[in-house]
Amino acid sequence: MRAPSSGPEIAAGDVLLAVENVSLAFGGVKAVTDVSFDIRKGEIRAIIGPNGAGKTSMLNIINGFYQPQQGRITFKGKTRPKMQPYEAAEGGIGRTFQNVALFRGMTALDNIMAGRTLKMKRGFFWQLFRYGPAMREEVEHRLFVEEIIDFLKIQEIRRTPVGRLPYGLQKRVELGRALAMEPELLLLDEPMAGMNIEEKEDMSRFILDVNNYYGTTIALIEHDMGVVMDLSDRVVVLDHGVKIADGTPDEVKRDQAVIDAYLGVAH
Amino acid sequence: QDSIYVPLFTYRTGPFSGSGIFIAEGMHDYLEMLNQRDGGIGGVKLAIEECETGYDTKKGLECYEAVKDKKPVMVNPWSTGITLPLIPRAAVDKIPVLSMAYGLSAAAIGDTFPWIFNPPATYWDGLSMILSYIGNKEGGLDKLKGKTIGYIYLDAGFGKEPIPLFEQFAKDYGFTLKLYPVAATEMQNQSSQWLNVRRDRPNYMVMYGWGALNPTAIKEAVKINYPMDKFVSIWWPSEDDAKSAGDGAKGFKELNWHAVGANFPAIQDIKKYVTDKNLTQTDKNHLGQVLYNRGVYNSMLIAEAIRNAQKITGKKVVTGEDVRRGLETLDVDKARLKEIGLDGFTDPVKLTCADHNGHFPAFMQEWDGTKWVKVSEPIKPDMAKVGPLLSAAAKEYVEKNTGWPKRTEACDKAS
Amino acid sequence: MLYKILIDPFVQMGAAPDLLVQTLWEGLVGGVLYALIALGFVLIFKASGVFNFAQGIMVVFAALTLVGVYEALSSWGVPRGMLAAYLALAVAILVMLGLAFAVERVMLRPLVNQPDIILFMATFGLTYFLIGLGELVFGGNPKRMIAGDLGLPSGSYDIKMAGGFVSLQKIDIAAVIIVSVMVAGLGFFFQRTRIGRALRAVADSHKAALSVGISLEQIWVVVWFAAGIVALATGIMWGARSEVSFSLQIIALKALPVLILGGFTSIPGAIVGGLIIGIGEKLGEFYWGPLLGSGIESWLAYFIALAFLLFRPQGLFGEKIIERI
Amino acid sequence: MLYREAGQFKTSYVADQAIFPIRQDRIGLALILLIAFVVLPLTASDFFLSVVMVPLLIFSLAAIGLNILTGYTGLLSLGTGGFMGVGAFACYKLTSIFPEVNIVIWILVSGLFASGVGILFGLPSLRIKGFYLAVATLSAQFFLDWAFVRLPWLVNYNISGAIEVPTRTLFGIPVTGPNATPQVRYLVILGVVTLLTWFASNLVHGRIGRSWMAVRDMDLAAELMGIRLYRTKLLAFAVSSYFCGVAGALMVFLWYGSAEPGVFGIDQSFFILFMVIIGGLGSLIGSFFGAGLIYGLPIILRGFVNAVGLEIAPATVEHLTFMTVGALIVFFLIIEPEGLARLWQIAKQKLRVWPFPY
Amino acid sequence: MTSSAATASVAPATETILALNNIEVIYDHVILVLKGVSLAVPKGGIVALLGANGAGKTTTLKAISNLLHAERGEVTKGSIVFNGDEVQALSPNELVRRGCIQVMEGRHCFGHLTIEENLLTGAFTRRDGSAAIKRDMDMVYGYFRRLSERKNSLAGYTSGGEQQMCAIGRALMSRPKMILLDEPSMGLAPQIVEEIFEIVKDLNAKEGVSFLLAEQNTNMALKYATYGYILENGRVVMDGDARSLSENEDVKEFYLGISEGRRKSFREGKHYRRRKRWLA
Ligand SMILES: Nc1ncnc2c1ncn2[C@@H]1O[C@H](COP(=O)(O)OP(=O)(O)OP(=O)(O)O)[C@@H](O)[C@H]1O
Ligand SMILES: Nc1ncnc2c1ncn2[C@@H]1O[C@H](COP(=O)(O)OP(=O)(O)OP(=O)(O)O)[C@@H](O)[C@H]1O
Ligand SMILES: [Mg+2]
Ligand SMILES: [Mg+2]
Repeated sequence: MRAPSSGPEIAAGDVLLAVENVSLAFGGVKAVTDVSFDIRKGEIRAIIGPNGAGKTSMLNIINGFYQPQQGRITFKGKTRPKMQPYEAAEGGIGRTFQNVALFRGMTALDNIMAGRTLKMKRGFFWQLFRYGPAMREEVEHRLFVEEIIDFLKIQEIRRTPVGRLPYGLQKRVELGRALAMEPELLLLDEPMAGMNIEEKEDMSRFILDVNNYYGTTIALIEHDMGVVMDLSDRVVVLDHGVKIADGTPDEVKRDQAVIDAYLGVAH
Repeated sequence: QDSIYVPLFTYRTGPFSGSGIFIAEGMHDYLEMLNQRDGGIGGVKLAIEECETGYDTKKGLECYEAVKDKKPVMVNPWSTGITLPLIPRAAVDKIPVLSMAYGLSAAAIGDTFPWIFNPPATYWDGLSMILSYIGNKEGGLDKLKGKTIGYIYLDAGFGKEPIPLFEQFAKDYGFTLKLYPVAATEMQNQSSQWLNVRRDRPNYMVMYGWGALNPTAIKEAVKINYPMDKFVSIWWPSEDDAKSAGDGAKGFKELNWHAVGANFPAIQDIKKYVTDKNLTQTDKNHLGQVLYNRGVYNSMLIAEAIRNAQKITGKKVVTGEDVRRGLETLDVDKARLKEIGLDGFTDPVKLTCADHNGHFPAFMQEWDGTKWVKVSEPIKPDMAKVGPLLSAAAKEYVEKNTGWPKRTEACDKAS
Repeated sequence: MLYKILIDPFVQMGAAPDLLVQTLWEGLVGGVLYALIALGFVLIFKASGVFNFAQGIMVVFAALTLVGVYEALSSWGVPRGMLAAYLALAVAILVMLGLAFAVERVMLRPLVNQPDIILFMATFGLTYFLIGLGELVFGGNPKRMIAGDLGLPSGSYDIKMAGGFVSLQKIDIAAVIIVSVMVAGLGFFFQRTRIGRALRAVADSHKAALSVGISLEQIWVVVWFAAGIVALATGIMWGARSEVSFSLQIIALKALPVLILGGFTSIPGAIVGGLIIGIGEKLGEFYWGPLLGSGIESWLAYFIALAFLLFRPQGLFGEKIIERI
Repeated sequence: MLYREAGQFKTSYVADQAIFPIRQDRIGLALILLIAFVVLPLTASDFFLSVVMVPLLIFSLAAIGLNILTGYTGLLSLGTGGFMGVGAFACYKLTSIFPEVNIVIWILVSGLFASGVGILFGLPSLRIKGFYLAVATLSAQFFLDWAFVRLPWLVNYNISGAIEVPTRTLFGIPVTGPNATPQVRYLVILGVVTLLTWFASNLVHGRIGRSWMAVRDMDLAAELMGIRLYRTKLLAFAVSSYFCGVAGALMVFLWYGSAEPGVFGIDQSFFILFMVIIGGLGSLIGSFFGAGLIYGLPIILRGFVNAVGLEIAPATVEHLTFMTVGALIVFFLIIEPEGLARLWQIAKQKLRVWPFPY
Repeated sequence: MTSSAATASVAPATETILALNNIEVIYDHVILVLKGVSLAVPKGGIVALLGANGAGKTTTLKAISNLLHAERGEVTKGSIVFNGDEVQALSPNELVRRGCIQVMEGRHCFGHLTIEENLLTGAFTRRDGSAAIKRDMDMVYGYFRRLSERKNSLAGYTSGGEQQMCAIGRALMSRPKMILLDEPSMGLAPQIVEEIFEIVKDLNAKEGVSFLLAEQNTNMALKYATYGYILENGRVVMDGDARSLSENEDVKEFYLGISEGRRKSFREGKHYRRRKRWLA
């Protein structure tokens, strides 16, 4: 796999994405209230909090699916009040979803290939003939996708329609699809829900590898504290839409507000 | 054993089966009666075969392909949509098309359309007869000046065809023409059209309707208290159409060219040889109804054309080519009508090579609440107006269909 | 031209208020009758998420059964009149019940939890079947609706106004009343009862509904039966306006814009949608139609519906389209 | 054992990306094409060609068109009939204005007009979804219906109000009009359908097809992956309408020979939609199967009754046909809701594991 | 908290409420998923069903509640007996009426119904009057406070965890005798996970409700269950009472993430692992 490219160079450790004073409410429900935090290039940033705290909404804001009512987002040095989903995608934000959002009617291979759509440029005419440049392009991207498939160890299910896969594998395919976008920032929404320890270990391995080898920045939502504490560099904690803590795993773990709102007992 | 193959395209199913059933019954029963009573025509049995079209062009074409190879002596498509594609094929396949008072009006011009026949009158003839009836009631067509005539029609080729002629009449006689098109999907829902009628208050209403358009229109007319005796239709409404509006429909008029009722020897023979012997699916009290009799009329033309073809060619088993000649020299005069038991049923029919229609007169019949009653003498179509239109239409057809073949078929002398 | 579009129609309205009132009335009646057809669709859609293509043929089938049985009864010696008519009505209702059972058993049960479009397709199969069966049993010729024998009034009230008159057909008034009562009743039944909630649950997800123990079988029979009754009422009303024949199924299409405008799942939506479409298309056809050569009614309804949808993509009363990820 | 991919290794992704990766499939396809292009025209009867094959191919093409929109992109359309009409009328106008240009070219060009109209009526598709989108296509359908009747210019002011197909030739052989033999018409249609099916297959197997399916399966996720919904949907409308338009032109020019506007009515739209559903949404081969079942089945049933020589009135045959077709549709859906194409796949799968049950 | 397992096994596990006998399940006529699974749940017992992704846990539960049919799957061999009745002969709603309800994996709330309406549909089969239903609803709100805050929102708009709570609450509303829980802890905050297991324990102890738990959180599951089955590749590869399972070395390694006596960090995951010996 190649390292992600494009866009202004941001050195590791610099702020890749900053969220400032963002608020979002649905009718009476305040999903996110005045939250600010940043994600630095190359880190694994966890977002945790009790159910309904606004974590998923936060990711949705970051990649443009929800438009915040207040606040600003700075991504790769560019500040804007809101983003369009395709701008986010073109800018290099990839994403997996809490409720698996795969293209159910397509095979695993096609799903991941679909992740390459943005990178494929051959026009309608060539597609019509599926020949020459179109075919070359197809093969070139197929090679890339095969690398991902090997990496995620999902070779056997390449041709299976994803709707029929067990939940855990669906999550893995979804990760593959996000990786196919060669994102600079990868948003993972509960990637390990519904997995057993063994699978969580595998998944952790994948996440770390992506992070280590390709330098992909990762924002991770997860309820398994073991995973969060082990993997993440910094953790932001939300509760009822409000940020209640932000810091290294160890700091957060000992924060009384976090213990009260979320952890219940000290871990 | 030899027989003459007569396919009948019928539509006893589908949204228009209400008319189709009667017509199919009349057509079938008359021919079957000939088979039973006379052993066919000229001693040759008729092989009658129905093909169900459901009034659907697709199925109609399927029927055509299915019968084509069995050497039919003619086809009766019974739908304008099916007739149109058959017009160019007739000459190629050597199968004459009899589209009785429907289809392409211009087909009346025998020189251009040697294989197509549409007696006894075209829709244009129909309109001119309706207007001359109206003129007559008003005391002369020129009395129409300043009056308004409404035209309610099915918004399709059939309903639109008379409009140019209608407009010309309006110009010539100084009346105002109001158009009320009804889309095929809106046939049962005509209240806006009739609201418009209420607003425009036309002195007369003319209708070219089909299927559910007719009963709905009659009901709506009753609803707005439109004077029924000023409501005149082309020849398609049936007894049921009028009946459904109840007493209010009394006085509704339509054009027709043959009698209603079963008091004709031929129809009695149908009863005796066919219906009473259960050789048909026909419901007995359909005999004599206007569309049943129309089917009988159609079959009478078929039978006479075959008989005529046998006479000209001397062959017993005739082909499509022979029957085309038979049709061109068809001459069913009063004596012949009497012979075949249809005395007083209709006026004589005579076709020529040049005129495949005849433009025969029709009369007006009125609904008296239970049945149709003839209320006028035969009315002649206004050939001065219709004639030029026909030749122009035929000419145009040829121009647009580049490569349309010149007539090569020789013209027989009437026998 | 602008004058003709923007001003002239209103001048006309002012000049002949009786016609305006009449147009509105016709629109109202038309709308109510559209709503009745739409109601049949809504019931089934609400209960199973199935778009029932067969509703149109069910209308024909129900009406044919009513009239056919009536004829049969009179040929067996039951005198024509109220008695025979109501006997026939009872039989027709039973037939619709039987149909509901058969549909549930043969078609819906094996297709539980299939995508909507598949069930839609199945109702197309049902349509074909019912067309064949109806024609086989009752014949294809049009029949007269026995409106009089059913006790529906005929004639009209003519009200004088502003130099003209407004004519209110008694049967139309009856239609408005009957439909209102039916809608209110069904609305109450499906909105306020336990069954109502279950229906919405089923429409949301067959699978989840099964898992919480909702009896799809029972619900489907109830709903298809209700739709059958609505079809019967539709058949009577539209049959009385024109005739009972297979071409009646064409008007079922008119329910589509109504349905879409009102929202597929809403009983009040069917009514409001019906009224908007009914009145809108009558006014449009009457006052603006002549500018385009009339007959625009055939598509006007769809454009009206489309215009509304652009502002409310789920229809006026439809359930929110949940977009969440 | 006959049907297996075992032992067939692909050494390049080009081979693996091929549309028929299994050798037996490729041989099968070649055989089918051979039969279609050579054997049938030589042996089949005129009736079979013009009543069965010609319509089947045309309907299949229209079904592929609709399948691209509804099956692959998930946008329900009830305007197919109208779009076919646009193609037919466009072709008629083109060939009357420029009679010297080859008719096959005009048939292929006429689809572009349908595309244009399709895009126009596809515009609401970003905001309106699911069954609700049907209203946009329905308004297209009814508006076009009305326009076809109301614009006499479209039929060159023919008094019949219908398209009257003139005779046109290809290399001197008539392909339209009464003198075109069923064989010629069939071959021309087959050529067009094969070419367009190949195009369709290329499109759906590549980037464009994947974005269509992505939009169908989960439009929100697709959007977040950078697929522009609007463009993708409109492209689907355009391509789909193109196919329908060409099918419409073929239908009128090489099958009916003349057509009243009524043949492009809403019935036609439903008819084709049903072919797509029963054949299999999102499957090209399913479009052929669907056309076969919905159009072909009644013909087979009627033929069957005739062949057996049962003494039943034709109307009754028709009623029974309707009932049987209806029942069979439900039956097929029950045994395989995903359509005949899926049934076909399962059959292949069974063949693959044969002689073991799974 | 550690004592809980002991309390649950107080109920005499003699009578079985649910028994699966060597069942085989095929999807789509061709995909063989369960290859002869047998298990039993004693009346008043909590039984855990463990296993990796795709082992067939969900399929087993669906087979029990007769929902396979809706996914084009079928039980081709074996029998399932619930409370003396052959399950195959009962419709899903009849099963619910008789007290066997499933909480489906992946939430499956009715998106267009509010949370409260969702809970009410859970009581569909009940006939004991609205007062009793109201009481149970309050109980559910008591368990899940977050739900009572959101009770008037459409379920489709609520967060993943809220939906999960809603699905569980909905099942409780039917007053079941036996609950089939598929991944109850998925997507829930740690606090809530514990709460859920407490509820399980509670209902089991107080009302004698039996449970069959398909759960990935092996740790939790074995803590609360009395008995466990481990499913791999459509077969039961191991079973035993919960304590003995959690002491098994393989289970420790593969399902509890403990090796060499301590919890591994997720950072330590290896690319290559020891193969499970029963897969050989
Ligand atoms: N589109 C929406 N409309 C209405 N309410 C919404 C919408 N999206 C989210 N919410 C509400 O906002 C709140 C935060 O939801 P969100 O999905 O962000 O929670 P979360 O932190 O991801 O929780 P979980 O851990 O359970 O997934 C919830 O109460 C949810 O019901
Ligand atoms: N509808 C279906 N059609 C075909 N195959 C299916 C279907 N549902 C499940 N399967 C297959 O059955 C096997 C078992 O799936 P199941 O969902 O029962 O696993 P599971 O143990 O619940 O896994 P997970 O822990 O991921 O939920 C999987 O291999 C899956 O691919
Ligand atoms: Mg979330
Ligand atoms: Mg599972």
